[in-house]
Amino acid sequence: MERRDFLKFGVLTGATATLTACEKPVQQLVRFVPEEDFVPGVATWKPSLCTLCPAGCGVTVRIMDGEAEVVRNGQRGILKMGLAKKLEGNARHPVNRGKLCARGQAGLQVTYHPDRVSGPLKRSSSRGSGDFQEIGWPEALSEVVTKLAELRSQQQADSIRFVTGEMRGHRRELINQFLASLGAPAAVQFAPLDEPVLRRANVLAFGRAAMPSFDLERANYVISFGADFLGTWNSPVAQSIGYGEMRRGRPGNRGKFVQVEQRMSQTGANADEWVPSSPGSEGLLALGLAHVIVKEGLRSNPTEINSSREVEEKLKDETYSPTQIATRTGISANRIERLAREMAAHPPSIAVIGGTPLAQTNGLFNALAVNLLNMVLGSIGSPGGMFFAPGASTVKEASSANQSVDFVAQVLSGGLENAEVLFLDNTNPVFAMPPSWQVSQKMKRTPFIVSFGRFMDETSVLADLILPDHSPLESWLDDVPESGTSEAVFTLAAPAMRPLHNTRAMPDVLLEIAHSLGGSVSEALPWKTFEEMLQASYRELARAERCHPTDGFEKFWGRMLEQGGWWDGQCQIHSPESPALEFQAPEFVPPRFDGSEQEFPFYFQPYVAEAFLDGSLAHLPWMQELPDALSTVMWGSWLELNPKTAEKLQIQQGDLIQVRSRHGSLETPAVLNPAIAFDVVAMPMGQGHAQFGRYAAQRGANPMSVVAPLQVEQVGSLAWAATRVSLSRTGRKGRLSLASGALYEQEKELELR
Amino acid sequence: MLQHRLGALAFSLVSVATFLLCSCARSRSANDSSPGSEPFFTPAHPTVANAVKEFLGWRATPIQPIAFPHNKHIANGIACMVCHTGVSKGPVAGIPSDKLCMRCHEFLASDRAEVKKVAGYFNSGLDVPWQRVYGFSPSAHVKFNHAPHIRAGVDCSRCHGDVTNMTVAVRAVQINMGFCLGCHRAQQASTDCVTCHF
Amino acid sequence: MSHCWGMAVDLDRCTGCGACVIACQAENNVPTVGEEAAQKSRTMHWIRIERYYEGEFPNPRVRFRPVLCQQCDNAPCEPVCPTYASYHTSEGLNGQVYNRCIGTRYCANACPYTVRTFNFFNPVWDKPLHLQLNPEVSVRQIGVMEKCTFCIQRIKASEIQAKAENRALREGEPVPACVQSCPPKALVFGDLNDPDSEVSRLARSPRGAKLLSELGTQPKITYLQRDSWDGPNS
Amino acid sequence: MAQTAEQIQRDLLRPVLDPSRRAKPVIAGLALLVLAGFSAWMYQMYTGIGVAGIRRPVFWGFYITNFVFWIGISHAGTLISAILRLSNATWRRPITRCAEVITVFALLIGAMFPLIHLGRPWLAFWLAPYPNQRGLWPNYRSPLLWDFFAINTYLIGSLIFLLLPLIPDCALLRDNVTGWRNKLYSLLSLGWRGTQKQWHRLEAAMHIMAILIIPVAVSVHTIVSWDFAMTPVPMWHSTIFAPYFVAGAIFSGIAALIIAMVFLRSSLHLEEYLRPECFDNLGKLLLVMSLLWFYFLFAERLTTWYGNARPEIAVFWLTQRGPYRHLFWVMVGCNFVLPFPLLAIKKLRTIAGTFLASVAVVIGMWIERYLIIVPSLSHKFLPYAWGTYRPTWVEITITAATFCGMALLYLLFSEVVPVVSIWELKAGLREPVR
Repeated sequence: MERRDFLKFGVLTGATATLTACEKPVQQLVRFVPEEDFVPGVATWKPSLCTLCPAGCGVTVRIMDGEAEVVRNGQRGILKMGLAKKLEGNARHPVNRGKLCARGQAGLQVTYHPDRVSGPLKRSSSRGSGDFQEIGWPEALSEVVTKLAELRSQQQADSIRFVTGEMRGHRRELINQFLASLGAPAAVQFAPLDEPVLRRANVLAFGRAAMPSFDLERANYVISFGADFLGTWNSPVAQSIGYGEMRRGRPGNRGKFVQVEQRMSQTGANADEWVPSSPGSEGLLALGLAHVIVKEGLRSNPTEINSSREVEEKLKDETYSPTQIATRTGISANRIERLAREMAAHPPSIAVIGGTPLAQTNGLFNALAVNLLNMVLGSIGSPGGMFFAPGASTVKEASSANQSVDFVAQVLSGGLENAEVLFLDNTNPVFAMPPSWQVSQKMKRTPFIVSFGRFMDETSVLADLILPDHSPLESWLDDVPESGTSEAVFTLAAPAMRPLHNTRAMPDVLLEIAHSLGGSVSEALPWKTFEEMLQASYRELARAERCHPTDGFEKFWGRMLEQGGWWDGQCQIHSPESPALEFQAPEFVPPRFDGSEQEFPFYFQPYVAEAFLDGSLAHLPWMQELPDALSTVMWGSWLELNPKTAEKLQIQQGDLIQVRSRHGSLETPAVLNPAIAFDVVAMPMGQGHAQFGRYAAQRGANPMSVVAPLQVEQVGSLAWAATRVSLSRTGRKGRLSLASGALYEQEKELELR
Repeated sequence: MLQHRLGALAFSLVSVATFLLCSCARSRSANDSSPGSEPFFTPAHPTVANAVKEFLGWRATPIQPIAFPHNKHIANGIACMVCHTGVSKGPVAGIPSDKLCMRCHEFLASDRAEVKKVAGYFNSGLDVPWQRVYGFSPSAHVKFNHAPHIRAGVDCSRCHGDVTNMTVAVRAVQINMGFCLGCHRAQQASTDCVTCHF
Repeated sequence: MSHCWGMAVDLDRCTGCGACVIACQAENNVPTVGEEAAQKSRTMHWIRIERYYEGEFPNPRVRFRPVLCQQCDNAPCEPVCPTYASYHTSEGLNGQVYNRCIGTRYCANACPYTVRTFNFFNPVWDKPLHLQLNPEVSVRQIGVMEKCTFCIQRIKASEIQAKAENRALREGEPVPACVQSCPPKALVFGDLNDPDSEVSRLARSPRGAKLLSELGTQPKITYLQRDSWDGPNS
Repeated sequence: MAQTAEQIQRDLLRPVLDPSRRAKPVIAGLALLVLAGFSAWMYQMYTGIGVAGIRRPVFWGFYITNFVFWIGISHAGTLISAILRLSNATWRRPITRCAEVITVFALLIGAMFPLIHLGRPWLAFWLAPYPNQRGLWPNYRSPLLWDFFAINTYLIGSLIFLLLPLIPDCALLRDNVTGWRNKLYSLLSLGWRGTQKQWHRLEAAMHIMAILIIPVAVSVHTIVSWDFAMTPVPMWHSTIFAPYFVAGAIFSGIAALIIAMVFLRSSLHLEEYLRPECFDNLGKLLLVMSLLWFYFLFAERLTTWYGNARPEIAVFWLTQRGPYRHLFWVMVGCNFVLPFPLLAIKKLRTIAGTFLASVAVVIGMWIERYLIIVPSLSHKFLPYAWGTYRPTWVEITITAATFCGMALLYLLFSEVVPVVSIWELKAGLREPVR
């Protein structure tokens, strides 16, 4: 069954089912876990779901009885309740199989963060000042309801904007239904970790707007173009599990792994061979490899497509021959030939692309070229190859999968200024977009902004009303992982603990608003609570479950909650669909960079930080103090440059450097990295928050403040790796906390810090 | 304990004098002495006096928010494990939530002043802030596990005294490491440090 | 049968992701110290992932190596402690008895692996972050040395559980937090006294080596060296 | 040698019976600085040992440097005076007490440092073996425990060695003062009447103590060196450490003695008693120790360099060429390059010359202790865990305060008892000059 169909089912039947159940609007929206008798001092494990990144790993929460200091009915006191103590991977979950990354485990601190918004807030002075006053939920909700009713009566519902972060499952479904019932445009997603370029390329190549999955366990050769797939990209836990098996899981058969990038990532650090091609030439290199394989007739089991012959002819063109592309890619012809022969000789091979190459202006070309390389290698849908998870979105959703692009379009076309009401959920565009797009200024002109933020971040601080959401551990959650599994997976989780603060689950709040609005809106959303909506939807799944006849919905539901969702290896809905029939070999487009080479001699490559991702985890103290894998920096931001470059510029480790582009400048300490190209400097994303709690605010610098507002051609998303910068010394030392005392183990290196 | 104190005094004037002055090492200001009101949690002693008392092994008698009569409940045939549910299952015996109290006291003796107090907490959605009677100081770094002791047939009264005759529980047995070791040696249970200290 | 807990670290699997670091921090109430203390390298992590570069651009390489207490059989930290705070447990682990520690820091100097961390101040958790603290592990106080315990609380809990059920410990029981979390399964834990356990098997691997074996500390952690690729069947 | 017994008694009792007013502000100033150090220590106890600059991996810093330094200084006294007594060198008569006092005070100060440096100093009594309900004893395998016993033994021994020859002088004072001071000196003189039997017993006891104290003193610094040498830390784990430390201790002890004597000489007008030949003789001794020290340093450095073992060579280069190179060469300058000509050339071996050399040696030896401790710890076996160390104001204040404390104690002592032994000088009058 397709996810899309399932959701449709659920929603439909939900609507009919609740016609009878819908008595009157519920009063009590704050819902707790049913009273449980915890044995004091004995841990209970409850399944939940990690929402910190798009991978959608299943987790189990270690719950123990404890005493929380809480405020109840205005009275401060203690409350004995089940408290989450630790997050571990859900051993039965097909994506992460009991494992969990550092970030996922630190998700615990989201719930217990001292700077969570603990109740609804209303802006009390000018926008952006950060002054808010506490108000009650009834007042807060009535304010939203009044505003929406007013807009509806004036036929202006189309001026309602709803911006969400990475969002799947019924939460998104509810938002969209809510908006549809109001007559408002669909929600726009702004998720910097999303890869709209790759989705677009996958639509063109395979007819799937989804992120790919990789059968690394069975692969013998993996070449990755910039994808930090063991660290932060796509489904890192699933990929790390596969990587481990590729390395040592098959006695006597250790797969080779090649990484193509300019700055060694955590993933690149594990490569057998590290290929520093020049920025933006990754696609060309991929075509060069394909050229050799096709020309030398090394294809063993190519993926057949209708246009195979034309593509092959085109690939054989001399423009892609190793000698022709050697200069542009910076990789010698011999090496390209050797790599091509190696990967053809050791199938199954996979090519992966992600991160920086997709954030060049020619990102779409790079992605398409790698897709083509995969076809030539015959890795589409075959064991040890790449495939699409059964839950992944289909081409039908191509447009909605491009939503982060839509947000850029919204910003650029004045969509934000025209909005009357703006809802924000789990997204922080003010922080993650280059200042030259003036998101903040544009938002300030929106008359009414409602944020569901759990934390006061750069975007929420602009809101008129903050209706804080529960933390994930306090919420009903469901998700359909998009990649990292070959099984059909629906992750479902009940709240693992009772709410600590006076917060409410965003879906419940939406439902309550809908009911207060009454009329057609209320009818379209008949469920009292989000839990009810989930139950109604999953009732359909229980009916449609083909492999095992179930013994009634209650048992099915109970089983789902107990194991953390529904999945079945037997029920594999096999994905590799035939590639798009008319797929053409892409034409090489050279990358463009902002700024001249003379004035701005360095390529500036921001990268997704292992600890903070796009910055959404910078508020967690565990993540701040986790030494970065390569630079080993804690509690700050930094700029990586090659020691030789540094020597030339007379820069030493820890010197405060000014980084300047055509669009802005920032200051950050220098960190020497022997594994970065001489003309590239790199900087982690995620620091430089102005707001976002005590651990993140006023710490480090945000690389976005120098990023040029270039867009990826034919896609429109931000090309965040296409900026050139210049460096200058400030003459001061920066604040730098390094975990490592030395770069090398063997050499007589005496210089410290 | 006596030897402990004698040893402390015997050692040297310097250590005791300096200790009396300032043996409580703290990382923040100690002005605020009421525990629980600080915006942070730390295992530090809240005051110097507190540190001195702990060093010398003096413990204040806990003052309970409600004068709970153990004897009456036991006389009514309620076994220890009815309320201290965790004692045979895990490390902690546990003090019950007021929800358990209200299971009976919603109807029973609901007019008594102390029971009304329980109901007051219950109705406000909070729990009774019971004070620990036993328990170890954080600086003992001890992890005691009830269940194996119950399984080994150690009677509750061995460590908690004769609770049948107590109203509010009092510390009837002075539990220190010598007390634990005495029994462990006699029973040939492990006396490895990490059996309890981790 | 008595146990001899040991670990194998497969450096060919380790990706340097840091999951073990946070798993340990969450399990063992390891505090965060803040930027100022971090600058003085006073972080408290019980396990760290060492990163070493080799060579230079354009042919750099990086090696990761998770380093935690090696639980040496012949541990330099133990004899130097004047109060037996650092001592050899009956199961052969390097015990650290916090309440017996007076803070000479001698053990930390003697430890060639630099895996011991010291509470220079009392740890502090901004409320309500303290609700995450694991009640099964002590919150250490100022002036006390601490280090990896192989999750002794999990070992003890498993042993108590097995005893209550009147059975022997099963393979895969107990599991320290770092091992539990490791996505590429680089960390393997088990009983070295059981020759059939996975950890014993890995400890016998020809790729296996002890860290600083020349010092004769006889660690219970075996590092399986990273391999290189030179053909399909290497 | 024109003094008479009366003159000696008058000159040497004067500082005690009629203390100079000029000393008062100096005492007050020193006391204030000591108080500052004490406050810094209290602050450290209250806030936590973290206010010191120690960190991972340099867990020992200034405090242990001071500990080793002061224990080293303490070797001045007892050892020198015991050797000179046993060899019956006549020029020792005016200096033995100066030296013995240094020992006691330096030991007291030195022994404070392990306490100051503890993470939980209030539990230091756990080092003492006493029966307790926990059934726990200290770990006799730990060099720190050996230290505990060695230092206590040495302290008790030195105190006896100081107090024994004080008895006749205290009796003298007892007979010259009234009031509470009379009571004090009566107590200290232990009923001394000056009978033949008492003189005989005193001589015998001093002889026994002089013989006993030498092995104790040697063992103390040997054990201090073993605090380091017993651990597998690069450059610490060395067989040369014990003699190296003992030699260094005597070296710095003699230097401290010379400095103390110069101050006493000028402030108490003892020019007649602390004569240039004392300085000349001590200067020669210092020269020998300087050469010995340099020999040890050379031997230590050469073997490390030649051996070229990886962890050791890292520390070696760290001090030779790395960030500690300046300190290293200052140390060599202070301990050898400067003192050698000053002490070897007879013309320069004056009071001023030996004083200058001694000041240099004390500074140099402090740096030597620092360079033994810090670089080795900062570069242990795994380079990832390498680190640095920088002292904080707390450590610097406490360190400075101990130097002031030494001066203060010395000053006060010189006002309580004669710093030059009266009866020994008187006895010297009776015997022919050798």
